[in-house]
Amino acid sequence: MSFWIDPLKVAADWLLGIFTGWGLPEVAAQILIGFLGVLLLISVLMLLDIFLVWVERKVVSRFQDRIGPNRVGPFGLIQPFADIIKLLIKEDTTPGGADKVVYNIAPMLSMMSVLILWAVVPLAPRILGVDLNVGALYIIAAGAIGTLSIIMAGWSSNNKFALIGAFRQVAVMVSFEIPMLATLLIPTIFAGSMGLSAITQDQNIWYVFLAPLGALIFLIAAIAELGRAPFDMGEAESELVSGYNIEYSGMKFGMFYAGELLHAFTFGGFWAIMFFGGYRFLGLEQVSAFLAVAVIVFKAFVGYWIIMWVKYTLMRIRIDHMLAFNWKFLTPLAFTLLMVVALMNALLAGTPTWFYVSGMFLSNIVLAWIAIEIARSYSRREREKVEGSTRVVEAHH
Amino acid sequence: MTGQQIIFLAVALFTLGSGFMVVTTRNLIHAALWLISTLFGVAVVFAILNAGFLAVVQVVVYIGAIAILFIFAVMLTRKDMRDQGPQTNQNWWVGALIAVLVFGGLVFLLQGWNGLSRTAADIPSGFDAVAELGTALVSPAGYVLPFEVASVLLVAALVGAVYVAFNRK
Amino acid sequence: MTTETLIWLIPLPPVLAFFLIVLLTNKNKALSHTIGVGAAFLSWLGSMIVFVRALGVEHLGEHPFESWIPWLPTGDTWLEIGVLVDPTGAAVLFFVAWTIFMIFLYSVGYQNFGQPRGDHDHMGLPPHGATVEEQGHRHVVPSVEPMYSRFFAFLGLFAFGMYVLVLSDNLLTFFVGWEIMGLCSYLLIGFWYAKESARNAAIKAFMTTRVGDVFMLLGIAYLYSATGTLSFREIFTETILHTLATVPSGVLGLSAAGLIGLLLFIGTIGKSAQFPLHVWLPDAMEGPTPVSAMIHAATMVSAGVYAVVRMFPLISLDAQTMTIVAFIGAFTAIFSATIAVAQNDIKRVLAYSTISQLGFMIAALGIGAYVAAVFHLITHAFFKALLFLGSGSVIHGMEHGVLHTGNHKVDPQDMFNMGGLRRKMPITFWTFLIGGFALSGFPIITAGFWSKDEILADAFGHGHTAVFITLAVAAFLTAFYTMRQITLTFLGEPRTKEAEHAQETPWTMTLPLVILAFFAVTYGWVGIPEHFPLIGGLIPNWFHEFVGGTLAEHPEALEFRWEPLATSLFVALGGLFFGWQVYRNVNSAAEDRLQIPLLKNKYYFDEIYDRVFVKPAIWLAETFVSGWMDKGLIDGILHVFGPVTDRLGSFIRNYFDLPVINRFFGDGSADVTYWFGGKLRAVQTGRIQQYLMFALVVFIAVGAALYFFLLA
Amino acid sequence: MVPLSWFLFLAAALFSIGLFGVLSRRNAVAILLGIELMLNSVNINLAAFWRYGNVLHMEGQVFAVIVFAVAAAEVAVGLALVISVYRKRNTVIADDIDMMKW
Repeated sequence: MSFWIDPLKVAADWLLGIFTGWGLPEVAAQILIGFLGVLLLISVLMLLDIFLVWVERKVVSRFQDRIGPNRVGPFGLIQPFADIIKLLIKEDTTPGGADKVVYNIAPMLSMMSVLILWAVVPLAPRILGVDLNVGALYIIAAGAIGTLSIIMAGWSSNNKFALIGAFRQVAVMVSFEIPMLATLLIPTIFAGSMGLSAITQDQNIWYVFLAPLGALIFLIAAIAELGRAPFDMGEAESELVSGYNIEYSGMKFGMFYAGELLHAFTFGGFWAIMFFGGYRFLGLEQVSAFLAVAVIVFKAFVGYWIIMWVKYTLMRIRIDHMLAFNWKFLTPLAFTLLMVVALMNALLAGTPTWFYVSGMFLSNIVLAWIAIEIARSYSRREREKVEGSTRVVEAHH
Repeated sequence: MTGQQIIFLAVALFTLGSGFMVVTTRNLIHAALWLISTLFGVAVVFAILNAGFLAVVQVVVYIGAIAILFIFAVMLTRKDMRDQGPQTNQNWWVGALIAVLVFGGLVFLLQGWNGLSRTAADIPSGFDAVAELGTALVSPAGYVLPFEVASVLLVAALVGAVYVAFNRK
Repeated sequence: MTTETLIWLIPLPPVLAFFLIVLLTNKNKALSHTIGVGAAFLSWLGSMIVFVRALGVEHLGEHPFESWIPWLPTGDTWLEIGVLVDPTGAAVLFFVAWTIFMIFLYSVGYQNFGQPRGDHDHMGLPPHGATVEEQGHRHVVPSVEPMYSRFFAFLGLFAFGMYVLVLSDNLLTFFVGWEIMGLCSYLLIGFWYAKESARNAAIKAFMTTRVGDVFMLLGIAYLYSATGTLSFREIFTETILHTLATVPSGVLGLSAAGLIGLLLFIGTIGKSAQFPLHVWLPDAMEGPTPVSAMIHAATMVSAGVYAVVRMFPLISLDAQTMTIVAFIGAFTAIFSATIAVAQNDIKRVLAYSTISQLGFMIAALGIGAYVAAVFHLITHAFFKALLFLGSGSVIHGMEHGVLHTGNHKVDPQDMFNMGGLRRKMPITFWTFLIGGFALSGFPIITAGFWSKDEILADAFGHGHTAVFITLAVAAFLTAFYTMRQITLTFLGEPRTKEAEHAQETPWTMTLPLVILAFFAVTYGWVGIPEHFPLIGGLIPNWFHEFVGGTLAEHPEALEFRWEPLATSLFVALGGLFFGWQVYRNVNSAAEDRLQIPLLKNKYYFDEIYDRVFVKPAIWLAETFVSGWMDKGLIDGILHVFGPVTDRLGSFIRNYFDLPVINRFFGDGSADVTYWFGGKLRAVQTGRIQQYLMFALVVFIAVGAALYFFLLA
Repeated sequence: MVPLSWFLFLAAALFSIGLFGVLSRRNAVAILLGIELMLNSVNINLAAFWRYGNVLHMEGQVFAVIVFAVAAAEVAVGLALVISVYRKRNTVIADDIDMMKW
């Protein structure tokens, strides 16, 4: 029975018995088991990553009214493996004048920055790498390493397009970290802790109902952080060919590519943890840890699907608009929201739950409405400027 | 020698080695990247000291923002990608001497201090350092004033930086 | 958030709004009024929360919400400031929050927000209207006030002052709020400062209230020197009250309590425009709008009464003082009621009516009817605010008509220019009617009846027959002039073309009217005496229980007597009937037989004050001080000083400054510095790292030297 | 358990290395890099004294956080100045920026 509740502990005890039986000291056995756990998690993730390639290609083709991979294996399921083999046997080129060490470290860092995120993801009540009490900050910290990998790749390639792409991407990532951080503090306020496990445990009511605007801002910032459309300025195929990863080939490119997909999926997961109750769903997580994992994976897939939906529906935004959008709209909004939530949380403390929830929800909606009104009047003025000038041009003709 | 000591020594060596590379490498981009690895080392030192919040903030602030800023600055203040000529001035040996003197002096002074071999007490169970730190930073009985002053300084510095670096047309 | 913290926060939004508008947003009208109204709303919200929480506390009078902090060190002790909400405070806070919020809302409409900029409006003058072209033909519409944002800033500061005053737990911040309101009233009356009448009215209001305030400050100072504290909490303890009541003051044979009470009451006379300092209030109607007039009349002047209410335990100690209070109140009530009968300006009638009603409250306090006074204070604030806002609405509608015809000679405030407005402005009419009936004390339904009846009953029941009769006559006059006003303004047929073209005002103005009308009716029902025939006891006399709890000794509910009831029924209905009967056929000022010069000219008080105070003061300043003292005596002495110092100066310059200071010290030290600088400048290479090296070398050397020679 | 002295020596060494960088590098940006090393060594000390002193008193961590803020401010202003100087004088070599002599 306990295997269904807490499989990891059962497995760990079993392994401990075996290892100590071999004569290993207990400390060494514990460390070995820890390593095995990490290995297991990473293996599962990499397998999932391969599957994600297939999902991404299938979904994009559906959006574009195509069928997508359908030749290799049932529904084209084997297609990713064929791709990997292709990437592996491709020639591994390094451009002349490249900074070799940095050039080779960059893709590893890119993959790593995604994988270390999973160290804090609570997959089930007792299945998580480490219950950091600064989990929310940890997400940003791991993002910083991703930023680093991109600028390293862009600089070391000795290629103008790569450098420009990296510059843009880094500018975007550094900028959008700020509203993301601000919205990550909102669940922190509700739960009274930055630990992801505590945040999940606290969500008897999904935080998306308490702070819908926060969830939305987090999603936008996450998409920008991922560098996916409509914020894919770093790659911008039509202008920069492929951006920071232009010079990479073979599996090094593959690591960037896989890293990006897994990153998107991961942020789908974080979205679920922060605002949609993580692994909790109707008490299923109490029944079995496997159900809990299934719940969070499903929620992460939903988040991932929304990110894909956005990517394949919207067109790219100009870089200056993107940064202006962040600094002049999203960041002030996120901070205002943070203050409003903190204030409401203090004001409504001790009130009945329904009142608390509806108060929070309403304050979010009101703030969103005000923000949209401001944005609308601003865009109307901008449009009038543009239309006024075109009218003048027409008059000339 | 316990496991923790071995880890500490490895991290310290890594940190100092990276730090040494920061001040000696000729390629400035590499210097900035070495700085990042030094900062990582310091973050691990924080983690060894049970200051998890500082470790994470070290990564977020230093690596995510300051180091990136350095790389940008390096790239913005050059005409070609290579660094030519000597990267140290002609008085570098005086600098080295002073640095050694300072280190020697510090070690000498520390040797004379009787609290040097102090060991750390265990952290009491149920003690949440992050929560305590948060309370200390914003409670009137704590450090709300220095904290606010620091944030005002930060704002002033940012405004000043934008003003100074702004490219007037 | 605890209630106490919330109370501290209530006055803040308006003052923040004031600074925001003044410093940042005054160019943007929409933003300014959003900030202003938003701030008023926040304060209103806070006040309502506090009020509701206050209702939930049993025996609030014994443990009110209070909290205080030390503020200024005065020797060994601290002046403390703090907040206090006891039952009276809560009840007053309730109406203050409502009226202030309504004023803010109403001002948006009254100052013509959303209308075009005027053709030739400029700062300091009322808007003159703007010409707009619509589908080919031009017509004139009201134009937006050019100093729109400033108006909201002043309102914000005013609201701040009022909240501070109401929430204070001590006389010091009470006085601070009091004076802030004095300043704001000056600013708002003189809002259209380019109009000479407005300027003069502002100065008059400020100077007149100053007379009262100086005495009040004397009272506060005396109180502080006698007791060493200004906190209500500490003053109203039995020992201090007992000491004050027994220690003689040495003035007029009054006890200390009596003298302090009297001095404080003089402040009230100024603020609440009681006889003989009533002259400023009617002139304050020069203020731009009925809104500001209403602020003065319904809110600020209540502060004067509130002061007496707050200090009631102290003032009531001395029977002589109480007699003076009762006398002044009763006299003012009837005195200004007679003046109101002969006024034609719609706002002036209300102004005198306000003075009269305040007299009712003061008289009630003077005979010890504490609860009745507070009750009337609150009901009066609601229906008088309603009436002022209604009159503003009428004027606004009339201005519409004036703009339409273009005949600017017609005074939109003169009641004889109106008539028949009930069809043009139905909402204004009905709400004004409700307000007027409440003011007259129309039986059973309106709030005014219950509060006024209680005052009369108290006066009769406690045997103050003179006061009772005076107030009854005043009440009769009240009903009379109220009905006169309603008849002239709304009933009959339009007497001018302008009145025919008057228009109903926008929702921002009518909504406050409706809300206040609601309170003008229902607020009376919370205080129906238990022994009242038929309906007494159906609704518990909540008000008496609640507010009465403020006092240390809970006042007894009065026995029911039929005489005062009959009197108040008679005066209310009779006055209304006579007013209607007399004026329904009057069509011009000439036909009005009550336009007696004595009443019309307000018993010549302005002229008397001008002769007795203003003219001598001007003579003293211009002729005596400026002409004789300054120009003759002082300037003469100064003219002698000039040449003497001139000689002395040139002597010192030639024989001391030039040789010693300049040559030796000045140039000499410069030469030395220059020489050293020339030698040392080689060290300054401009290379920052070398500087740092020098600094460190010196630091290490000095540090090592200190360590080895001093420590080792 | 690691004794306190190890942390202090590590910090002292890092400080000296940073000081050497500040004194010897020609490039102004590199000088700022050295300053960052020195600030970090200070933070190590602060954190170490917190851990080895009374853990319940948060002074060490609080001041480390403040040092973070100051470091960020210093880098922002410093780099802005360097970039501004580069625009005007076309150099970032510290020895060439010596207009302030005499």
